[in-house]
Amino acid sequence: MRNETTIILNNSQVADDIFRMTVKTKSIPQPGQFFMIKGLYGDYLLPRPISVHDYDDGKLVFLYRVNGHGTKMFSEMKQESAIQLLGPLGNGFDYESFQGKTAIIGGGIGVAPLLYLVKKLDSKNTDVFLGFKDEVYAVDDFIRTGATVKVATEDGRAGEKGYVTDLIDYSKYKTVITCGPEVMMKKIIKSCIEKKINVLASLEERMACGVGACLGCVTKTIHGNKRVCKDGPIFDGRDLII
Amino acid sequence: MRNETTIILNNSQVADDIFRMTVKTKSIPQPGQFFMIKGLYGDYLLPRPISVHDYDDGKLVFLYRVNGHGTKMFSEMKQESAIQLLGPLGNGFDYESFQGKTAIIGGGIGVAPLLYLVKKLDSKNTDVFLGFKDEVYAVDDFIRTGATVKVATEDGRAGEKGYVTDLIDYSKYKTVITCGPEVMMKKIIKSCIEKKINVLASLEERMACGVGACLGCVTKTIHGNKRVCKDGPIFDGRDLII
Amino acid sequence: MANISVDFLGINFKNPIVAASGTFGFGEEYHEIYDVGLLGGISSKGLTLKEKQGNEGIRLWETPMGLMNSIGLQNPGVESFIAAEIPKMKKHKNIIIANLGGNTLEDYLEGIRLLNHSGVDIIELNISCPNVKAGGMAFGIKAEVAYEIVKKTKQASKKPLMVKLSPNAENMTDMALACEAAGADALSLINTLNAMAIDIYRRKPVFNNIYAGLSGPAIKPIALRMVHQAAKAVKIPICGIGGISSGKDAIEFMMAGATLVQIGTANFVKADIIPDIIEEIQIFLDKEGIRDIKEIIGII
Amino acid sequence: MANISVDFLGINFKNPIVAASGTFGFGEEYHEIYDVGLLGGISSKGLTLKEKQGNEGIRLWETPMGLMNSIGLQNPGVESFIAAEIPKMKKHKNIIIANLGGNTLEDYLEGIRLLNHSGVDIIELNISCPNVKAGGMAFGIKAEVAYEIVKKTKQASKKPLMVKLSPNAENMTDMALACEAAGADALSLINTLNAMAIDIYRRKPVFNNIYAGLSGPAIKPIALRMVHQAAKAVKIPICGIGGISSGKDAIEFMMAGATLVQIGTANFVKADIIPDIIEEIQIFLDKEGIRDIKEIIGII
Ligand SMILES: Cc1cc2nc3c(=O)[nH]c(=O)nc-3n(C[C@H](O)[C@H](O)[C@H](O)COP(=O)(O)OP(=O)(O)OC[C@H]3O[C@@H](n4cnc5c(N)ncnc54)[C@H](O)[C@@H]3O)c2cc1C
Ligand SMILES: Cc1cc2nc3c(=O)[nH]c(=O)nc-3n(C[C@H](O)[C@H](O)[C@H](O)COP(=O)(O)OP(=O)(O)OC[C@H]3O[C@@H](n4cnc5c(N)ncnc54)[C@H](O)[C@@H]3O)c2cc1C
Ligand SMILES: Cc1cc2nc3c(=O)[nH]c(=O)nc-3n(C[C@H](O)[C@H](O)[C@H](O)COP(=O)(O)O)c2cc1C
Ligand SMILES: Cc1cc2nc3c(=O)[nH]c(=O)nc-3n(C[C@H](O)[C@H](O)[C@H](O)COP(=O)(O)O)c2cc1C
Ligand code: FES
Ligand code: FES
Repeated sequence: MRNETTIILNNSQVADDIFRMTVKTKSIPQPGQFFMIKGLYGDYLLPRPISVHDYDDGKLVFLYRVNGHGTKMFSEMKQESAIQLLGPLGNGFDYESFQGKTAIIGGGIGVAPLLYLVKKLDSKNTDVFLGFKDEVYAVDDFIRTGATVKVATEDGRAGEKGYVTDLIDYSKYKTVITCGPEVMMKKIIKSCIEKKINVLASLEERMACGVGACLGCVTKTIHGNKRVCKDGPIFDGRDLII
Repeated sequence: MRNETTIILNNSQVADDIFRMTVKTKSIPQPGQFFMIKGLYGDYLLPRPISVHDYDDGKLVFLYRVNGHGTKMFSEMKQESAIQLLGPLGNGFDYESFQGKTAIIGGGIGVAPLLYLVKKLDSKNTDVFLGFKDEVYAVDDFIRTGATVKVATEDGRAGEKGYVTDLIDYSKYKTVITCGPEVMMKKIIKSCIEKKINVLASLEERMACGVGACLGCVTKTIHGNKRVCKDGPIFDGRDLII
Repeated sequence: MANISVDFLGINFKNPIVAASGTFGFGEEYHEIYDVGLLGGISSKGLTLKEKQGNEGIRLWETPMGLMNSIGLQNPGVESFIAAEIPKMKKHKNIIIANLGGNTLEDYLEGIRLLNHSGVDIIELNISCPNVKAGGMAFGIKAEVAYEIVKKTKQASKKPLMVKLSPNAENMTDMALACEAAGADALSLINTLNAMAIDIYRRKPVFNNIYAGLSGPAIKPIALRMVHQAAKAVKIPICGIGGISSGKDAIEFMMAGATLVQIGTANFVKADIIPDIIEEIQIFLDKEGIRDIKEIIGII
Repeated sequence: MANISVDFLGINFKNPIVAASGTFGFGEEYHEIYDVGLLGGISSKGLTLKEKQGNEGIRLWETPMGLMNSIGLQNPGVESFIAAEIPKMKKHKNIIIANLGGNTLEDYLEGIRLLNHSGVDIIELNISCPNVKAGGMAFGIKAEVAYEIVKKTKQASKKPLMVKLSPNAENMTDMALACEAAGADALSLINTLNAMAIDIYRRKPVFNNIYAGLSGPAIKPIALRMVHQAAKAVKIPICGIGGISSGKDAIEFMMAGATLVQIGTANFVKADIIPDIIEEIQIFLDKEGIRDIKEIIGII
C-alpha cells in the first residue's frame, strides 16, 4: 500500500455521467480492491474511494459515475493532470478459492469492480449478469473476457427488459458475486442464503482514512462492526446484517 | 461591470513565475482597471485582482506572477477551462487628461497594468521605463507600441544595470505614472512631489468584494480612507500618505 | 411555482434572502452588477453613532474556505446613513435593516433614537462589539450582559428589534433565551467567529488586533448548529447567517428554524450569487413538490 | 540543521508532531504506508473503560474544507488496549499517549488505574464526552465541572495528565486556568467543534445524534486563536490541535504557544502527510536561520 502522486493517461466519457480514467501506478492491485483518489488541486477535502476496474502492466483503470462534487471534479481532470492515489486498499476477492460455477452480478456503476475479477476467472465457469437503468456501459469489455454475458435494462433499450435479478437461475451456481444498488444486493444475498449458495458482496460506505484507522466506514456484521475499507469491501453475504 | 463566466483562450509561461493569460470577454475595460478572477474549480475562496494588461476586440490579456496559492492555480489552468471574471473594476487612468511628456515607470510585475495604457497614449510623448530584478518580460510588447523604452535590471542581464529609478530625468516630464514595488513607488512619488510633477500610482491591497462594498482594501489618503478597488487603484501621488 | 415570500415580524419579504451586514455596503455597489431589488432585504454596513475610520493594518485574510476580517466598523455614522444612504436604498424596494453597533449603552440608545425617525424597517442590534465599560469583552458573550443591553435598547426602539448574536457567546441557548426574555423581537445569527492568523515569516499576528472574525463556508456547519439551538430555544423568529453559499445551504438553515437567511462572504466568491441562490431555492421547492417555503421552516 | 526535538513534561519528543486521537487508530494501519516511528508521538484512538461499538448511522460527512464525524468512541476498551495494542505500539519507538474518555467520574478513574500500570507515557483526558450525571452536557463546557474531574483524575494518575479541551467550552481562558489549577500537567486543544448538517432531501439531520464534531482546515483559525488564549493564560505546556495540514500551520501553532502539535484530519487528505509536515518544519527553520525549534514556541 502506498500513497503516490501519479498522472492521468486518459479520462473520457463512456456514457451519460459515466467516465473511464486510466492512470499510471506502481501498485499491483487485486480484483475487488480500491484506491482513495484525489486530484492534486481539487476543491474538496477527502479523497474518494474508487474500485479497480481493470489493471494491466502499470496501467490502472477506473470506471466512475459522476455523483456529487468530487466525482464531478474527477470528470473535469485532463490528461497529464496529477492525481493522488492511495492503495491498493481493502481485502479484494479471494478468487482463487472460488469453486464451481460462478455468477457475477453487477448493477449500474456496481459493474466497476467486477471486470478485473472476471478477467482472473475461468471464463468457461463464469456467467456475468449486468443490469442497467437505461444506458449500458462496459458491456463490451466483459464480453471480451470470454465469459457468458447477459444484460438487462429497466427500460429495455438493451438486453432483456426488467431487472437483472430476474435473469438468474441460482441453482446453477456454487458462488455468486454481486456489486450494485443496496436493494439489488440485499435481494441477491437473501436468495443465495435461502439456496445455500456462497455469496460475496462488495459494499460502499462513506470513508475518510480508507486504511482502517478512523472507524468511519463500519458496517454491522454478525461478528460486530467491521470496517468496509479494511475488513471489506468484500463481505460474505451470510455475515452481513441486512 | 459584470460577473461573467468565460473561457481561457491561452495561458502560457513567459518567464520564471510569470504567465500571460488571454480570455474572452464581453466587457470593455479601460487602462488601469482590473478584474477579480477565479477559476471555476479552484480550491481557494476569493477571486484575485488582476489588472488589464492588454485588450483588443473581446480578448483580454492578463500578465501575472505566481505569488501564492491562487495565482499558482491560475498557472495550472488549461486552455478552454472556464474562468469567472468580475469587472472591469476600479477607476482606471484618466489618460485623456494627461498633458505634456509622460513617463511610465513599471517595476517587476507592476509593468502589467501599463501596457494597455501606453497603447492609448501618443507614443511620441511617452517614455517607458521598465525595471526588473533579473529576467525581463513584456518588454517587446512595450517596444511595439512605438514609445521609447528603457530597461534596467538589478543584475545587469538586460538594459542598464541598477534601479530603473536611476534612469529617469524627471525634469523632462509633466506626468509620471508608476506601478511596482512599494519602495519604488514611494521614491518616485517623493521625487515628483518635490519637483512638482503630476504623479499617479497604481496601488495594491488585499481585496474581498472588489466593488467597494466590504471596506477591506482601504488605503490612507489626505481625504481619509479610500477604497483601492473602487476609488483606486489609481491614485494621485499627492493624496497618498506615505 | 412555490411561494417563496415570508412574513417576518409582520413585514413581507418577497423572498427569504437578505444581504449580510458589512458585506454589501448599502447595496449601491452590487446594483452595478445586478438589480438588488431582487433581494428580500439588505442589512446595512454596521453603523455606529459617530463616523468611524475602522482598523489599521491588514483587514482581510483568506483561510481554507473562510475569510477573516478586521474592518473595525468603518462607517459614515447613523446620521449620515439616514440622510445619504436610506433615500438611495429606498429605490430598490426591499426591506431595509439598519445594523447598529456601539461600545457603550449610550451609543446604542442614541443611535436607536435617530433610527426611530428614519425609513428603516428593522434595527439589527450587533452585540458583538467590545463593551468599553466591561473592559472590552463583547456585549454578546455573557447572557446577563446581553439581557441588559437588549432590554434597554428595546425600550428605546420604535422599530422592530432583531438582536444579532455572536457565536463567541458562552452558551447559545442561554443567550437566545436571555435576548428573548429581554424583549428582542427576533434574532439573527451568527456573526463572525473569533479566530487568529500568524505571519510566520514576520513572526507577528496578521491582524493589528491579534484576533479577527472568521466567516464563509468554513463556518457553515457551526452556524447551522447554533441556529438550530436558538430556534429550539425561543419562539421569536430567526434570521440564519453563516457561510450560506447556495440555495441548498439556505434551505438547510430554514429547515433548522430560520425564517430569513443572510448571505455574506458568498457575495465575494461570486458577485451575483444572490440571484443564483434565489433561483436554486425556487427550483428545489418546485422539484420537491413543496408549495410554500413556510412549510419547511423549522421542520427539523 | 535546526534541532526539532522538544521536551514535553520531561519527556523527549524527537519532533513536535503527534498523531491526533481517533484519526490514526493505534498507528498500525499507517505503518503500512510509512514508518510511523518517524512521529514524535501517537495519541491513541479514544478509549473507554469498556469496549464500545460506537454510533449508528452515518459517521462521516464532508463540509467545505472540513469533516464532521460522529464515531461515538468505538474502541476495544482500556484492558484490551493495554494487552493487545501497547506492545505493537512500543515497537515504533515513539511516545505513546493514551486518550481516555468516559461518561462518569468512576469510568475515568478506573481507566486511569489500569493505565497507571501500562507502558503509556502520557494520559490525554478527553473531557468532551457527555457527562451522564449532568444530563449529558459534556464535562468540558463549564470550568467548574472540568475542575472537579481533572482534580480527581490527577490524584488517581501516576502518569503525566494532559487534559484535552473542547472548543465548545464556555470560555477558553477560564477553562484552561481551571484545569491548570486542578493539577493538569499539560493541555491539548482543540477537540472538534459542535456542528450540524441536514439532508434537505430526506428532511432529516445527517447524523443520528443531530450534532457532530467538525475538524479539518476549516477550523484552523479558530483553533489557533484558542491555543493562543490558553497559552497566554497558563504556565503548563500546550499541545496544539485543529486543522493543521502543513509545516507552516504547525509553526503557527508553536508560535502561538504550543510545544507539541497533533495532526488529525490532514492524515485523511494525504495519507503520508506527516513526513511532509516534519520536513517542511525542518526546511522552514533552516531557511529562517532558527537553530532550535524551542526558540519560536510562544513568541507571539
Ligand atoms: C470501496 C468503494 C469502491 C467504490 N468504487 C466506485 C467505482 O468504482 N466507481 C464509482 O463510480 N463509484 C465508486 N464508489 C462510490 C464513490 O466512492 C462515490 O460515488 C463517491 O465517493 C462520491 O463522491 P462525490 O464527491 O461525487 O459525492 P458527494 O456526495 O459530494 O460526496 C460527499 C462525501 O460523501 C462520500 N460519498 C458519497 N457517496 C458515496 C458512496 N456511494 N460511497 C462512498 N462514499 C460516498 C464521498 O466520498 C465524500 O466524502 C465506491 C465506493 C466505495 C466505498
Ligand atoms: C488592483 C490590483 C491589480 C493587480 N494586478 C496584478 C497583475 O496584473 N498581475 C499580477 O501578477 N498581480 C496583480 N496584482 C496582485 C495579485 O492580486 C496578487 O499577487 C494575488 O492576489 C496573490 O494571490 P495568491 O493567491 O497567489 O497569493 P496568496 O498570498 O495565497 O493570497 C492570499 C490572499 O491575499 C491576497 N493577496 C496576496 N498578495 C496580494 C497582493 N499583492 N495584492 C492584493 N492581494 C493580495 C490574495 O488576493 C488572497 O486573497 C494586483 C493586485 C491588485 C490589488
Ligand atoms: C468584511 C465583513 C464585514 C462585516 N461587517 C459586519 C458589520 O459591520 N456588522 C455586523 O453585524 N456583521 C458584520 N459582518 C458579519 C456578517 O454580517 C456575517 O454575520 C458573517 O460574515 C457570517 O456570514 P457569512 O459567512 O455569510 O459571511 C461582516 C463580515 C464580513 C466578512
Ligand atoms: C474521525 C475522528 C475521530 C476522532 N476521535 C477522537 C477521539 O476518540 N478522542 C479525541 O479526544 N478526539 C477525537 N477526535 C478529535 C481529533 O483528535 C482532533 O482533536 C480534531 O479532529 C481536530 O484536529 P484536526 O482538525 O487536525 O482533525 C477525532 C477526530 C476525527 C476526525
Ligand atoms: S475509512 Fe477510516 S476506517 Fe474505513
Ligand atoms: S475589496 Fe471590498 S471595498 Fe475594496
